[in-house]
Amino acid sequence: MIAFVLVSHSRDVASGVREMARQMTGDVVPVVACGGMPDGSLGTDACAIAAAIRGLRENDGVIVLCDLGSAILSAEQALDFLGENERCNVRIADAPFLEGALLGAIQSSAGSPMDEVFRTAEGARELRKL
Amino acid sequence: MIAFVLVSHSRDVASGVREMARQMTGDVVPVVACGGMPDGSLGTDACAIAAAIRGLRENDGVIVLCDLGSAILSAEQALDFLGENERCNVRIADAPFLEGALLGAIQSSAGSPMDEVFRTAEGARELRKL
Amino acid sequence: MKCAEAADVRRILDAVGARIIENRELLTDLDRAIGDADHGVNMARGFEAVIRKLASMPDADIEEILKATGMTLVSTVGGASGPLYGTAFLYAAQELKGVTEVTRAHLARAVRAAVNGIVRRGRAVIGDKTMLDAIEPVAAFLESSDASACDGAACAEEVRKRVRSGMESTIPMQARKGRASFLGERSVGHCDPGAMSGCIIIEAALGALCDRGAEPHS
Amino acid sequence: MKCAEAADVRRILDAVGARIIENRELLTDLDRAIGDADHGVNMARGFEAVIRKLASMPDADIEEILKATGMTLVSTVGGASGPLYGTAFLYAAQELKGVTEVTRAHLARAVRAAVNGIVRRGRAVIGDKTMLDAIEPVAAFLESSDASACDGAACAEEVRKRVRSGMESTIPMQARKGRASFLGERSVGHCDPGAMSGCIIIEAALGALCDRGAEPHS
Ligand SMILES: Nc1ncnc2c1ncn2[C@@H]1O[C@H](COP(=O)(O)OP(=O)(O)O)[C@@H](O)[C@H]1O
Ligand SMILES: Nc1ncnc2c1ncn2[C@@H]1O[C@H](COP(=O)(O)OP(=O)(O)O)[C@@H](O)[C@H]1O
Ligand SMILES: [Mg+2]
Ligand SMILES: [Mg+2]
Ligand SMILES: [Mg+2]
Ligand SMILES: [Mg+2]
Repeated sequence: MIAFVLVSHSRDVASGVREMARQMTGDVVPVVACGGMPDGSLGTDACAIAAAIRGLRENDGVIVLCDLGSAILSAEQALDFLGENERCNVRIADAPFLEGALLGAIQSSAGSPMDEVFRTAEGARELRKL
Repeated sequence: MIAFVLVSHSRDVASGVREMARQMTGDVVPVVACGGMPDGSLGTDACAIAAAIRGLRENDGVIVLCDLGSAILSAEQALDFLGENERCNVRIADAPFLEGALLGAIQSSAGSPMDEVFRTAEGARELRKL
Repeated sequence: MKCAEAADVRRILDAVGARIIENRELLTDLDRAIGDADHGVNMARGFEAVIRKLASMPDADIEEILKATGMTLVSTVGGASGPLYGTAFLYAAQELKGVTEVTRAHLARAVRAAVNGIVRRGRAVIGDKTMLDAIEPVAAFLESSDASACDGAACAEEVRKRVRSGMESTIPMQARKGRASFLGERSVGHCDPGAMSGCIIIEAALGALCDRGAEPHS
Repeated sequence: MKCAEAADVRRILDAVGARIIENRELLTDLDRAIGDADHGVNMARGFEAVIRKLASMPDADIEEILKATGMTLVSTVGGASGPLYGTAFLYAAQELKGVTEVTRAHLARAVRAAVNGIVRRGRAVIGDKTMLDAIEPVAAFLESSDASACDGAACAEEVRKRVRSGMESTIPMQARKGRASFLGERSVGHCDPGAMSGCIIIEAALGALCDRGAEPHS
């Protein structure tokens, strides 16, 4: 199973999107919310991201979704903190945050491999809602 | 000024994205969060959306952003509830939720007209984060 | 078919609500397979509110009853089915404006109006694997010459058959509307939850309509 | 330039932290114009944590001090500047591994390493309107023959000039990295907050370095 780490500047955004993803996929797809600073202010924390990724190592892979470019900096910093073998199946997606998380988690719930789940998450930018 | 209504199934997602948008634009751009059901469960409420749009009528226009297709159904229902002159400058964007809200609000903070703000919000699907 | 008055419409909606609430788990389980596991919760919440709402307006006429039902569903269901069923009832209310006794012809027009409301709101077509696949065949039958040719009981039986087969027709379909469409091919092989709730609504309404004695069972 | 030992590095970082904290409002105001109004808050939170952290490790050597500074900034700043300055200090720590007395040559290498860290992390180039525009000219100067030719005070003065003009160079630029890039042309005409914090850090470090008496002011 491909797991997800949702990195948002906002704790509420990360945990709310996680709740929406879990509503669609039940508990088969591990999704960890990593949002905000410990004091509740807006920000991202590379150490927390690294810990979240480590906690998901039992899975076949981890996709990290970020709300903005500065969250990507923290995610890349987190990857630097991980050992070679801890990060070999971890990828940071360039995807719309909420849409990438939902479509990615749904794809993962089908048991699809990393490449396919990653493509689906990044492909969420093409999602039409109207 | 072009205002925003953020329609998410999750109250936390709507209010968290609002907080992020306001951090970037201060209080010059009105942004109303419309997320979740009154009992806190996931869902959208057309009557609440209609009320939010009505509350923003002092502005030059309102852009409604939705997290998923079913939120769009509620938003369109809300427009049906509004009078002709209440909805004439209200548009529902087909945009990634978080990214559309942030880029749209930033564009609005420049005092740009509806067409340009709307284009920016919908154009957020092209945003590259990496 | 004898006429239905406001009191009958009210009784029918109460019965529909009761059946939806009874089937909460079934609907939620269907939605768990291809959606977000809330269709039963959504619909039960909506119809609980409808039942309360109707009880608070004892003097309402048929149009008012249907309109209140639609508005209540729109604002309490929370999922896509809220605006969809909500608009269906609002359109039916519009169609029955001023009507105090619903004839079979009225019924046919009201169901067609409801279907138009669903399409207006959701832009689905037959085959998209939605509630429409269950309900549209009922509208089509009621306005056909077949319907006018048969007596009440036969007509009710035929409606039951059509809505059931419409609902079951969604099983092999791949969803093209709503959340289930996110699943692509994986949506195949499951009954659409909205088609099931549509079927439950129609069957419950038929049951209540026939039950009232005016409509002989034989 | 005389050597700086671990105690000097510690003193310099405390001074840098104090100046960042003093300038919280300035940095936040700059970020309000073209960002999200948190750069001062972020940096002050980060350096408050750095000051506390360093106080808790009195026996640390230079590498450990710089590494703790970097790690603390990474995990407490919260904005883009956290990983950026954090990586800068981590890279500088790496460069000064085993060094107990920092010579001017060491300093040049450490600042270049810091710049490499910022570029590694943020992939910015000169002209993107970032902290890099303030700090890179310092690295370039320190490794030039001009720097080796002048005495400590002259060198410090030149560094001050370079970092100031680098910081000011961001005013007419249009941002191509970070949040300010979302503003497009509207980012023109404002000083980049990260360039300002970079300038404050360099100036505070210089001041503390010279203050220690080892570096004559004349
Ligand atoms: N665009 C649409 N047109 C018609 N019916 C739709 C449409 N979208 C969804 N539906 C129906 O709504 C049902 C799902 O309702 P529900 O679970 O309450 O909403 P949600 O999908 O928002 O959770 C689907 O099973 C389908 O029958
Ligand atoms: N990719 C990058 N490379 C270099 N510096 C950057 C980059 N992105 C942002 N910055 C710097 O970070 C500063 C903003 O820091 P801060 O406000 O703390 O973070 P955030 O933008 O996440 O709120 C900018 O002024 C700029 O100097
Ligand atoms: Mg559902
Ligand atoms: Mg739902
Ligand atoms: Mg900032
Ligand atoms: Mg920030």
